[in-house]
Amino acid sequence: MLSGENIVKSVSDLLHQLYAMVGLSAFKGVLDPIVAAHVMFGFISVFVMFLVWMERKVSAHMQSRIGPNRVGIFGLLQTVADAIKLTIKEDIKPVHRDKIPYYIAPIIAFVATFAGMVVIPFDKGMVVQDLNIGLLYIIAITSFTVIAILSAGWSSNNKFALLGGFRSAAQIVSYEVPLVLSLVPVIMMTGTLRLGGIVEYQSQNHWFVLYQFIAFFIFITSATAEANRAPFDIPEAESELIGGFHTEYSGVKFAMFFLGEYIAVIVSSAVAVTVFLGGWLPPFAFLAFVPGFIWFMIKLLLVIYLVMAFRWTFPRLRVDQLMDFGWKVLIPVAILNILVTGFCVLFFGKGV
Amino acid sequence: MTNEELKTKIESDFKDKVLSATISAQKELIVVVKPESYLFVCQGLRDKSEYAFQHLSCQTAVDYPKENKITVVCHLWSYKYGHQITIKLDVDRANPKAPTLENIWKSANWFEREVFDLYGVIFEGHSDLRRIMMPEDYTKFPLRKDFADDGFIIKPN
Amino acid sequence: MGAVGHYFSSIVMGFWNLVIGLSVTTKYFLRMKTNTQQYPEERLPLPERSRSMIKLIYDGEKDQFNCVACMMCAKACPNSCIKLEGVRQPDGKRRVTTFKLDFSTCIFCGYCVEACGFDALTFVSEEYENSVYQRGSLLQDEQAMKWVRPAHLTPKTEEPAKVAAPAGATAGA
Amino acid sequence: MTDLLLSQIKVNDESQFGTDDYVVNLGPQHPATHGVLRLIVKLDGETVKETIPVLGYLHRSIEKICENRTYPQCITYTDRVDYVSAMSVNLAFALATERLMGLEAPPRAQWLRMIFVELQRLASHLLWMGAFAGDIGALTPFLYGLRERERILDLFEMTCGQRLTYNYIRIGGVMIDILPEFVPKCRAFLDYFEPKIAEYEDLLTYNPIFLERTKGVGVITPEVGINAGVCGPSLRGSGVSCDVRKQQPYLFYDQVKFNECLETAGDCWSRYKVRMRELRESVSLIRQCLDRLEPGPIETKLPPVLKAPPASEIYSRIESSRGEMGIYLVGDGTVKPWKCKYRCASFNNTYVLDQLTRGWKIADIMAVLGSLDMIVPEVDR
Repeated sequence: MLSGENIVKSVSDLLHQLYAMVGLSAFKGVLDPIVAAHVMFGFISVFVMFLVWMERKVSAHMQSRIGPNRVGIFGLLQTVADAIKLTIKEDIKPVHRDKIPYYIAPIIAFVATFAGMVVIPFDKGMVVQDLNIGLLYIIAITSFTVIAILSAGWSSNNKFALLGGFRSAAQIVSYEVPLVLSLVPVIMMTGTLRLGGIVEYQSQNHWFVLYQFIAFFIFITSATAEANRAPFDIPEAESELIGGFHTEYSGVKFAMFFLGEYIAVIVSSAVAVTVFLGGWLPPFAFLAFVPGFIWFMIKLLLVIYLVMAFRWTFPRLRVDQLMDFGWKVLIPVAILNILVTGFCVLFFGKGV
Repeated sequence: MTNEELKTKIESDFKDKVLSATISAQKELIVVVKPESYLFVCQGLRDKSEYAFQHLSCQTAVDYPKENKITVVCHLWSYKYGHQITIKLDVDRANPKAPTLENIWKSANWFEREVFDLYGVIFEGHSDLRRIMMPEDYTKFPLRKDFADDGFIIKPN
Repeated sequence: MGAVGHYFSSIVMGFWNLVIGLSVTTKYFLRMKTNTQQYPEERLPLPERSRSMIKLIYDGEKDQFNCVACMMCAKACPNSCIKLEGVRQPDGKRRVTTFKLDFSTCIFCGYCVEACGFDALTFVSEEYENSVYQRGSLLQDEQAMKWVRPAHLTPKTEEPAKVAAPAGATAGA
Repeated sequence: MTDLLLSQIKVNDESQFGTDDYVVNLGPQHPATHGVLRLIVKLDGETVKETIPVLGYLHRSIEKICENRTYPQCITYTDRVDYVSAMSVNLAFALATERLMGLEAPPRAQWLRMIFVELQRLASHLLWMGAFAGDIGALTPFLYGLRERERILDLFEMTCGQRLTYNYIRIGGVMIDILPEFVPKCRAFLDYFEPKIAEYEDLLTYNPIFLERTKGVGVITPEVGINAGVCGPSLRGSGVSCDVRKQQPYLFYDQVKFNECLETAGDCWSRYKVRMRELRESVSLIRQCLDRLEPGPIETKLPPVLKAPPASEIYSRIESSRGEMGIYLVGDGTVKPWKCKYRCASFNNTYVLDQLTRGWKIADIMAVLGSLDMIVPEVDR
């Protein structure tokens, strides 16, 4: 039967045979993660390209336009063309930049978000490393982007970029709190931080979105804010700060910021799918013949569509209102949610 | 209030402060005021409740090189009564100076900057008399009739 | 309803209004109806009155321009972008010899066409791709502006010289 | 290079620990200033301390040009004064000239003018709505607004052949009569358009983020607004009845029924509401005008040479899409105006920007600027 577990198993068997052929069996433990990272990178690159295309198509149809349709069928290769353009264009650098942070920032922005993909289970067993602190790891690693954005804003020696960097620092730090708080009830109910374990818990019960709709809403909102997406895109607010922190970046460096933003969207949507929407589980038991990773991708795309719809529907919040919203709405509601969940767990046991 | 009533009222209220008050062929009330009583008349027109010209609709200037004068023209409008009046003040063309209306109507700030920019009329007491349309290092006053044509203006055939 | 109730009701109402907004965009997304014209492939026919290109009408039968170089168009032009010369023909009528229109300063106001009393200038709505690679190409002469009226188009019955505006404009010289 | 420049900066002991304003230049090239308006903004963190508008980047000396053109030729330049609602400026100049010379357009021309000016108001407000929403961060309404605006421009193009600079409303009438199919097409458009307004309102009006961004932001009190010369929908948002169509009716505005849209709060949201309500009012106005359109001549018989009476002057006002549009003409007995002044709504509305944004955040500059509906060519002329 076609399932993620079987695919991973056969691929790793094949790899191990390959190692044995070239006499590298002893380095199995080192080579496996490298191969996995490359596979993940390839997947992510293609998926981001698809997402960029999808975003442009979604926005186009929302606005009764056509969107990209010149390169490839339905313009599918448009992003490839854009990527080529970005890599071969001139890299314009401000003269008075602070050199080291200026170069490191895009790398951090990309790596920090990309590293989050390690613990995402696409299917049962189809995961690079199912850490037992998976949720904690993702939250920790993705908040590295604030360093990238702040250093990009600082080092560009541009007033708009600096404003964008400061805004981003305040924003990401504030929204980290509701993000974590919205996940706490789930952890309380499942008793595990391992993403695979959370999905397995949902396979025995219902999806968490049924119990924890409020937590789901809070998570999506703060994840959108974490990824600097509209309506929380104040660090790069186009109509105010032109490009925000990446005003002075061009070429490949800009592409890495761009990639980082989309990977952040993927990671946070994937966590939302895993934690609240049952991960690889089919919505009904009789649909189980469809492989799990396909269900995962369908759910992932639906969540990403939601995030895109936010961007193309809503106005942008002001910086102080953004803070108000985070601290005065999301955090109290999240704490209330934790309390209610705590009482439920106490009185009804883990199964609610 | 019709223009005629307004005219008689202004003539009686500001007897020695107004040079002339006429109703033009286009049925507009035009009042030419004496330079020294310009501010007084404007203040009165705004503050007296029977006039209530709260709105400075437009302020500009007209250049008359033959008569050697620049006329500063204000068009006032009353939202309360719906009447209109034109206030004129003649200033010397060689040494154009006029009191500012900025303290009466805020909107005069930019209007007067524009008149200063394009006609060179200096508004005494203005808080921020800088060029507004032309570059700050520009020396000429383009809307004066003797403005040297630097080749910028295409004359029609 | 106290402050707490107001707090929660405002959150719920706000959420509901967000959903209404999302439903509008999602409706358009699902409908997939586009308003785009894919220009080089799809060309819209411009309305007949469209002021897109000025042409000098050439009479194929008589092998001459209709223009008699009366200068009405040049006088009506607010930007003085029309320069023309004419010469008296042996048959006693003036005919245009050179006609130059500088499209870089032309604003397509239509006064020249309205001023023309001899059916010599016209707007052609079919030719609207007027961009050129060199600025100099915008200065067109009578050969570039030559246009033979197709048989299906009839000369305008309305007398253009009656139109009010250029009457005053002619005196502008 | 860097070191050289850094070494030139002298460290002043007194100012070493002092604070300085964070000065940013919004514009002349900036996505939110709708063209080439330049704002020098002094910031304290995110908070605006002062906004200094710098004008003149789009100054084309239209007033000087008009002094060198005949009256009909000036009409072509009025198109460029406010190219988003060119019909209104056309009308303003035509009316001013007619009043200066004692002419009057025939009834059919007047009704046509009303139809086109109100259509232009729709088009202008649609573009404004999109740009305002775009300034605040919602990008989709812009496309929706432009989509409907295109249909209006199609109607214009069908009638007068141009989509942006029409030169349609002339002295003594209009340029050309409408086509027979114009009236049904216009009615069809209005029927199509009216439900769309509800759609825009769904997207924006009660959206909590939009409310947060616009409610209570940039409040113009009636006193400040009147004194600073704010006009049009921007002042009507403060509850001041200032519609020239009601106050000094021109054309046949005294013969049709319409409400002056007034809101009382004076903030960005009120200005938005006023304009959205004006969309509906304009639709009903156009319907009434279409009903009352009767056959007849479209222009008066003009003298062969249009000359203003000597030493004549006129100040004529209309309500353009942006507010009070005044034309001051001085005639000297020749074919050219001695003086031609355009009093534009945007000029005064931009003046008040500094007062409205002090103490607010930098993002509010865009909200306020957008809600004032300023357009740079009209400010700079």
